[in-house]
Amino acid sequence: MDLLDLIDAAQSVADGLLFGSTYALLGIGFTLIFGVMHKINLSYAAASIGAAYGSLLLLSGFTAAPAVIVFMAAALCGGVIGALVYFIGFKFIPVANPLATLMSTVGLLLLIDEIIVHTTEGVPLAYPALYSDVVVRLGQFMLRGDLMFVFVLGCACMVLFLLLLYRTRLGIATRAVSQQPIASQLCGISILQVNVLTFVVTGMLGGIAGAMSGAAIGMLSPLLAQPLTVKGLIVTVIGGLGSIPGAIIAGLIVGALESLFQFLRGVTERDLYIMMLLFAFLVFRPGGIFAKAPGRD
Amino acid sequence: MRTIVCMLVAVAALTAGYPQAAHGQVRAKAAVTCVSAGQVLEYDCTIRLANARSGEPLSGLTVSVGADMPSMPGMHNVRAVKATEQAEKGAYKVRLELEMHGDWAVQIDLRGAVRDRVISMLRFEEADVTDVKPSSGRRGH
Amino acid sequence: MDDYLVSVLSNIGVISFVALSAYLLLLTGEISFGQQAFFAIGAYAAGMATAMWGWPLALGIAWGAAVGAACAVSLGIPTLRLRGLQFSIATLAFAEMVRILFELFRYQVDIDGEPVGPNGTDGFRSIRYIFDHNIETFDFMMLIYTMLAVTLAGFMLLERSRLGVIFRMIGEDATLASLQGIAVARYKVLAAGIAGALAAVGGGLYAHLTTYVEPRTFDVMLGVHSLAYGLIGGLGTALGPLLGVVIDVGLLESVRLFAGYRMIIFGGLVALLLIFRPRGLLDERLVNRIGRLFRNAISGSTRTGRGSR
Amino acid sequence: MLDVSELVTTYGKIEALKGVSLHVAGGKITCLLGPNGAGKTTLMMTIAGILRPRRGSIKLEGAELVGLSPAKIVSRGIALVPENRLVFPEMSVRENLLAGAYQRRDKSEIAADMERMYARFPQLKERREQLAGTLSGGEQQMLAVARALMSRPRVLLMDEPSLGLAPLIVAEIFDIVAALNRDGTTMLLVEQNAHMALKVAHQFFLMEQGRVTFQGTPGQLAEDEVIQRAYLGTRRAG
Repeated sequence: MDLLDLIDAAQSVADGLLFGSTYALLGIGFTLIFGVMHKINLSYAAASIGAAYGSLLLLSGFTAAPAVIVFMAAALCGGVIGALVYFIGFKFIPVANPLATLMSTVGLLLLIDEIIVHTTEGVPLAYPALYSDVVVRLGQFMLRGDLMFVFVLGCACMVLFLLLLYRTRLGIATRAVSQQPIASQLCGISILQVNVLTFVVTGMLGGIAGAMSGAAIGMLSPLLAQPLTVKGLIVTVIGGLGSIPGAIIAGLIVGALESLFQFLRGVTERDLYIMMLLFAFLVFRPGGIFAKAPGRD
Repeated sequence: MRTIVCMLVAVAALTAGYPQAAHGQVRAKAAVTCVSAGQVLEYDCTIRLANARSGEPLSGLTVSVGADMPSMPGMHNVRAVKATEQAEKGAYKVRLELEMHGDWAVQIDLRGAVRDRVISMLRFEEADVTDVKPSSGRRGH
Repeated sequence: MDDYLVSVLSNIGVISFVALSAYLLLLTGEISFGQQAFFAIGAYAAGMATAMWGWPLALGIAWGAAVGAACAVSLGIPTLRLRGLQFSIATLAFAEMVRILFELFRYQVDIDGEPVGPNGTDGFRSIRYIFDHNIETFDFMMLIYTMLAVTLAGFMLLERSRLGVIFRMIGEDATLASLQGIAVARYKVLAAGIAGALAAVGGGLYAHLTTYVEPRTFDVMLGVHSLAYGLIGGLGTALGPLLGVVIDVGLLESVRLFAGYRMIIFGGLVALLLIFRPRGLLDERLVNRIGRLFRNAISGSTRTGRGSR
Repeated sequence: MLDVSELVTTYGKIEALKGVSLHVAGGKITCLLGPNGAGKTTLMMTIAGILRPRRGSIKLEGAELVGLSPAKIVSRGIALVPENRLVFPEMSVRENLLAGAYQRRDKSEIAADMERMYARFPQLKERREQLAGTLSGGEQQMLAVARALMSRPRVLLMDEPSLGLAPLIVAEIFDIVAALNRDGTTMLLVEQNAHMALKVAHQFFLMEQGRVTFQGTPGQLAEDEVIQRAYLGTRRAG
């Protein structure tokens, strides 16, 4: 490999790292719900794409709404969908049956996906790509404006989210419920309230992630739901179930590796290596990157 | 293990009765062109059938055309409709009503002098219909 | 019989195999999102056998089942110690790997002047066995259902056998089962192997039914659906997953009223049904009750029979 | 102050409480003794609202608590220090205390109470930024007590505070119980260690198999008898 290839490879890693912030947000959503409820919400990525679609719907009356509004609309839709998902797919499902909740979220995944397909007739819609004409050059490198925007937005969301989780009363309640549900009730924390708020907050993060992928690719398609679900799960597992820092790091790593593999081996083989990475993690380090004791549940 | 063995025996028994390898039958090939029929998700398709070997047009057949989405086996499939034969030799016409845009496997079943099934992969979009090209980057990120 | 009816019934039959495959694993307490991988392996293996190597159909499908079982066992061994969600995700990863490998898989031979065989993302066309051998679609449907009946009979036997009890015990509580001296690992691999073979048989039949397959046929949605069938239909008996398939492919598909909305209804149905019946329509309790009714009826009639003599 | 009457709580078809009545007097330490499986923890969880009773009533100064959510019960003035402490292991000592004050909104008062807790439990002050999971058993017990006190309870329920602790630490815990009571806290204490419990209690109840079988003041029954019944239950003539 000569120098030029090396630069191209580094370039693709950089691009992937920037886009990886989307995966990190999705990973946070998956992992937080798992942390609080010990359940996986498989409909999460589909709901995120749904929220991005929702933002288009909300703003359909306005031509060229400013970026901030688009993303806020996506977050709003995500929050609403999140609450709906909780009430349909979690609230009334018997807790003792882990299978039932998993499948109810699968049902919701199909439901959301199909509603999107049905309302759009499967046609991909253009999504406002932001700053796609901006290119920052650093010597041989160039950083794409739209990806940089996505990255900065993703980081901002993560910082806000971490502040919410570690610096507020709600954050304390959320962590308390995830660590010790009975004691948190004894402290006067309402589990229902925390659950709903968890779904709303992760829904908002997901909505922003959905809008970010729309903005980075330049369009929205229902076909995005499935790969994003799979990527989100991969990030969650590699990061360690329930670990928020793990999800962030894993999201960036998966983004970077995916882009690198695509550069080296092409788009078809790219996912093969990502899957192998996931598989290797599951078999040899099931607790994820930051596992305290590998092999333990 | 016993279950598997039982099953294998059954399959062997069931299919042993069928006549073996009857090669040299007529195989068909089809050229399909579709245009939007005006309505959303409705398409008029013209199918030109020919003998795969000799290239001779195949006429006088009963042709039914269905479609399903390869990405969802057994789901989203469209009930097969009969195609009507045209004046042009080997040409048949059919109107397809699909459920969504995207890649569809159009299934052409022939009955009569020739019995065969021909599959044609087409991408149906709002304005036009194209042949599906391999690895056209269906998946983005 | 109407062609359309034959095609819907054939679809139901074929999809039932994957549903049963997922169901068998559900019995042992594992949620697999990856049974479509073995469906794919069976489809490709059987298709290659008949279309490229000129094998008879029976041998082709048996070969597909064997390859499916072998792959399932070799997946089962490294994933044994994974539990719950991690197992599910591992199966998902495996299935996606298989799908991508088929996208890369090109192996064609020249038959009658045309290349035949798997061709990457273009898929594997011209699996023309039933046309080359003049098998009517109705007859092929009967073949599917005969095999399904044999499989169901196998399941009925399993439910009554020691093996079936062991599977359910492992499903209830693997730790407890191992304390009872059951070699949990071995039985889990066995269950995975049988499930792999079942899905592969379904795949083999599917390939010959539609005459073509392509990698994206076998994406996650298929696996997710096959799991959902067991859960809608119920985990109490092997008829449960079949009921699920019939509800989805049969009812929702065929009634044109639902056309297009079908998947929406299906998704909503899965989500809502689980609130009321977390183990499906035909759950263990209902099956038990029906079984008792039957036994009572039978013993009642024999008793009156004896009395009248 | 706290009146429990004819309380029945079931797990499925099994009645864990078969009509329990007891009275906790204001400003006093009431002790609940009894062998394992007598239903003491079930009673505590029912009072705190984690378990729902089938029948019966729980009244705090005349106001009914049955049917309220655990959160509402906390805000009415009942706090339970649960068995096995159940601190939030991945949260710091400070955050554990803040969680205890979750129902309160008076920020400056909460801060003042926090200082009071640190004054009462100096070990906790030293470790205020340490994760609770890394504390020793005795420190975790103190944290659990302090966390419960952060809600400013009118009645403090403690479920087996000495469980799994070294004798020296147990003595320390009972010193704290006595001191809290001197400051006016009403307490209902479940204890396996009858000897220690009788030392601090003003009044005690014996529970066996889901029923209250004796109530009185320490000294009313010989200590040997109490201990016998607290650990083994009444010997029934077979």
